[in-house]
Amino acid sequence: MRLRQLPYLGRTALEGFRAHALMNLIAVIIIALAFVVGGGFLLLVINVEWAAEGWSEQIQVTAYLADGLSAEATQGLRSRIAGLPEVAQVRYVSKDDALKAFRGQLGPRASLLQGLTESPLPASFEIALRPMHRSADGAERLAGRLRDLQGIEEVSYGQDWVRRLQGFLEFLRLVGAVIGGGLLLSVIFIVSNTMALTVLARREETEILQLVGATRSFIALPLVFEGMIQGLLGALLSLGLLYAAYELFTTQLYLQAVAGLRPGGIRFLPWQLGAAVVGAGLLLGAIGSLLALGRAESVER
Amino acid sequence: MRLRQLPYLGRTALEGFRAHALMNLIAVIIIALAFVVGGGFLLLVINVEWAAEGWSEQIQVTAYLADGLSAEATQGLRSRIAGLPEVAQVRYVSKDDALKAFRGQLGPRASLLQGLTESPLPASFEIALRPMHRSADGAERLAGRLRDLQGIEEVSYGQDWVRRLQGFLEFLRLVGAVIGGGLLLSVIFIVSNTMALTVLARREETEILQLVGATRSFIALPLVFEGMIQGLLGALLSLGLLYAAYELFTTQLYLQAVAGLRPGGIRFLPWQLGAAVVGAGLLLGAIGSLLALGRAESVER
Amino acid sequence: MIQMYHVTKSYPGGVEALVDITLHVPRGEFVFLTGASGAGKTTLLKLLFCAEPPTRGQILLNGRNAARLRRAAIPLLRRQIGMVFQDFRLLPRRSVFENVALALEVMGLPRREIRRRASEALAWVGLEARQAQPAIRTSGGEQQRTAIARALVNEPYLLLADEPTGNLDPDISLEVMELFKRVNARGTTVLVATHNRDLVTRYPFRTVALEKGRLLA
Amino acid sequence: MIQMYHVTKSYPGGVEALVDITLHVPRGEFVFLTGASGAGKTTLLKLLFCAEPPTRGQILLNGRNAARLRRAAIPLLRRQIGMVFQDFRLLPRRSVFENVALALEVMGLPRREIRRRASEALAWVGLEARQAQPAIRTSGGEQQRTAIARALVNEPYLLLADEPTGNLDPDISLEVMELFKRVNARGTTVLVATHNRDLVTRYPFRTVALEKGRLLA
Ligand SMILES: Nc1ncnc2c1ncn2[C@@H]1O[C@H](COP(=O)(O)OP(=O)(O)OP(=O)(O)O)[C@@H](O)[C@H]1O
Ligand SMILES: Nc1ncnc2c1ncn2[C@@H]1O[C@H](COP(=O)(O)OP(=O)(O)OP(=O)(O)O)[C@@H](O)[C@H]1O
Ligand SMILES: [Mg+2]
Ligand SMILES: [Mg+2]
Repeated sequence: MRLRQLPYLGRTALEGFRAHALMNLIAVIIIALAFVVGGGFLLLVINVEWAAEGWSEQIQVTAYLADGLSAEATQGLRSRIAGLPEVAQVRYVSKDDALKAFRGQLGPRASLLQGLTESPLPASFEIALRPMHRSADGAERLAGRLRDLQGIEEVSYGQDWVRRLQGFLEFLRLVGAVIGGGLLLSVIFIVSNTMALTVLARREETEILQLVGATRSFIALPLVFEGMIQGLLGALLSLGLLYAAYELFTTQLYLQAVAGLRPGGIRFLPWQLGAAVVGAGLLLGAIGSLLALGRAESVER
Repeated sequence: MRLRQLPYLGRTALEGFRAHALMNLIAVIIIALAFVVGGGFLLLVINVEWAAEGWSEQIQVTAYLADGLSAEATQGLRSRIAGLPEVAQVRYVSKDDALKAFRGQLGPRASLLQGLTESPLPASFEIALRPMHRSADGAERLAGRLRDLQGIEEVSYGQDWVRRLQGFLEFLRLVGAVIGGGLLLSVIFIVSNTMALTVLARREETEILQLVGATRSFIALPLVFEGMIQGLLGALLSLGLLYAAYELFTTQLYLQAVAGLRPGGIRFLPWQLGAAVVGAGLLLGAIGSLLALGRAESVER
Repeated sequence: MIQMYHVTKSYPGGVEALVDITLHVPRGEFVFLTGASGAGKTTLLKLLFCAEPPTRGQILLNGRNAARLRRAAIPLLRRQIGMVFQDFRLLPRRSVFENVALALEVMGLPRREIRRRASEALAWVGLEARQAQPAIRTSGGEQQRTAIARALVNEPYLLLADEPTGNLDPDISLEVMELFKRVNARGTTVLVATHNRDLVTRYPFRTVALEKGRLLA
Repeated sequence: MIQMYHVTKSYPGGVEALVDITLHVPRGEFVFLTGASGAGKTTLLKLLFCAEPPTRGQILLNGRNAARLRRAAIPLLRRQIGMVFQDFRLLPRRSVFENVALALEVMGLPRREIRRRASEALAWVGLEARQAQPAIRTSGGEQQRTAIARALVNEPYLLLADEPTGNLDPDISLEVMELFKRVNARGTTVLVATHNRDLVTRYPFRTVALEKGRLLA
């Protein structure tokens, strides 16, 4: 194979693509749908993660203060806490604030608390975590640190609630990873096998080329290019389909059902992932054709 | 086409399958992977739903009683509530129980409550809902009924928490439905297009049959049978792959990560869905071949 | 048997393969069709076999208008016409026997009957020893003879043979011609397109010559 | 040029296509290969073209052992041998011109050179007018001539022609033979497998006859 032949091989690939238009069209459809499946799953994961992020913003740690702590000591504690690496924000809740909140919780029954001369409830700091620490482990770690501080009586962070949310998300991620991994493999196999089918359907042509003295690379390159065209078109088509589905989803169903779930609504794939899908199309196209050629050679007609 | 020819057509289908062994094998792999994708998503949905069910078991409604209700009135109220359609179970929490629980919540600070001569907290019923009503709407409906009852002062059901969980699950279901729908369509198209590719690769054969006077059904039936064989093998292979993945998942990863999430762990597809996958394989195989034949006829060689 | 009136066939590319052909072949006749390469012999046979529609003109087969046949009637027509294709048109992976039997399978004959008649037809062309071999794995002449056996196996009332001896040696060519003569004697109308001057001169049959798509007087 | 020593070829089915063939063809010779259908002519040409390996025996081409060629060397060998296949082996959807040009494309010649030589080769066989048509849409004889043009276009030192006139009328057959003679006169060794007795008797070349895989003395 010489460099001079490259234009010929490119032309041949394009002509091959046109000559077997129907076959290639079907292959592109299969490939696009495989990518729709993969990309759709990616979309699902991205959006669930994003929604879950909104949830875990709610994770906060409450540090109850020892009774009778001086205003200065409280202030000092506050700045020490604010300096901890996990901490994003600290809000002080005085004893009276706590009682007020408690009253609010009791609602009409709150009048029963009027006999109290002093708030029986402790003052506290409500601490918001930095995003990367918003997990059961992060909260636990922070709670440990806080417990060591002078003047902090008790720490609570809704252990139960957080643990459960955590478990659920972890479960989602785990199932998602396994299914996503299987999916990725499946898409790879579907795409490359589809190439294999179209290459296999042209064994006769390949044989004739061998008979007129074509080298292996001369036979393989146009098929590899053709596979790349298939993969490219399939990937682009899949992105188009996904985007159409996404548009439909956001405009039609989103408002009625998920309103208020999160301000931005649903997200589409970031452009990097879109580019990755296109790259995967090209790569899988090339690999698929090469595999198919190998297979076709290893099997007698 | 006569009945007598059926065995011949069946034999022809089997022979055709063997004669194009490599092509058919690849087609079966593509189909199996498409079904793996569909079945994997089904598995994901089933298991997320199942886990979410565990979550919503936690939804309960608390009805606070008016102060000074007699024991009889309380008893009467209790049985009326127990008789409501949404209610699975009712637990009575007396004023003292409530105070005790409150003390437990306050922990070491509870000593501050010792000044109280009488519990300031109301007595209440904690009501578990029947499974089908375990949703924000169900809880709301029940709360409405309870509010109408004599002797019930206030009703709470952790509105916020339930709403949010509800929203999250609804979001999951919605995204899942859209992606699942796209997936189902994709699998159908992938499977039938794969058949189309293998049928298309045999246009020459089909043409020769026409030339020796074969009727359309004589040509079509073996191809349809062959498509059904492809679909059947693909579906069975996909179930095998999914089960293997499931086994791997439960034995390897499950213990360390999702332990305690739910007693039974992860579930496999119930047999009805497995049977449905096999049926879908046969059906899609037949439909795919028929579509492919139509397409092949409508296009000049 | 065959009546063609002012038949013209132009292919999409603009090639006029047949121009204003009027031709009658009475039942039971044996006719040679000659002409240089590209003269239109194959095209004429394809029109008679309903493998291509004529662009203009009328074709009557056994009194029926070929152009007006319903689509579903074409297979039935083809079962009564035997055609030996210039490029054989065999199923490459099926055995020689299966290729011949195929013409009977499509008619739904009982299995034993198919066996008997296919074996018989293979014997006519001397292929008994090759019957189990896949068609693609036989020699050019063997493939041609398989095609001949397939065309004759259902005892057609019309035999269209396109260059049936192009890959056969002179001895087997003569045997094939004798076979065609026997078939013709039993009442089958025979139309043989050939370049083989030996055959055309050896047999006293009517010869129809084409030149660039036109009939030579 | 060609030296075969005790070459035997049996196909997987158990068919002995060639038995103990010893044959020498000196450079520049013109040889007819004859034999009944199934005698082994095509098999012999395929062995020389390295399309099939011999079961036993040695084949030397230009002094090189054909059986010991590296796989990558086979394409290079084939570019120097022209072969006309009995079943043509054309790319059906490519035009007549492209089919002929293909043999030059694989060698990586400049485009203009390819154009010139392919057009020339098509003129040799009288196909100028058909060059843009897809091969599948040409007549049997036109396909055969396309195959001949493709075999000759890269001026091979060895021409193997398998039944090259089976689909040609006598006039064109003679033209093709004259073409082969010219090629032979320029130094190409020519081996033509044929059933055409006219040709074999008309030309005074050496004839090698096969019978059931054996050389007739
Ligand atoms: N691939 C194959 N597998 C098995 N047997 C084969 C194969 N190719 C050819 N044969 C057998 O080998 C024998 C010789 O075949 P070959 O094609 O060489 O004959 P030929 O002389 O070219 O005949 P023809 O004039 O009919 O073309 C034949 O009997 C044929 O059936
Ligand atoms: N499908 C087609 N599309 C376009 N042109 C065609 C087609 N088939 C045949 N032709 C052209 O029509 C003309 C007649 O072709 P036909 O096959 O009838 O010739 P023929 O007499 O059988 O020749 P041969 O002896 O070479 O087989 C030829 O010039 C050929 O190129
Ligand atoms: Mg012809
Ligand atoms: Mg041969």
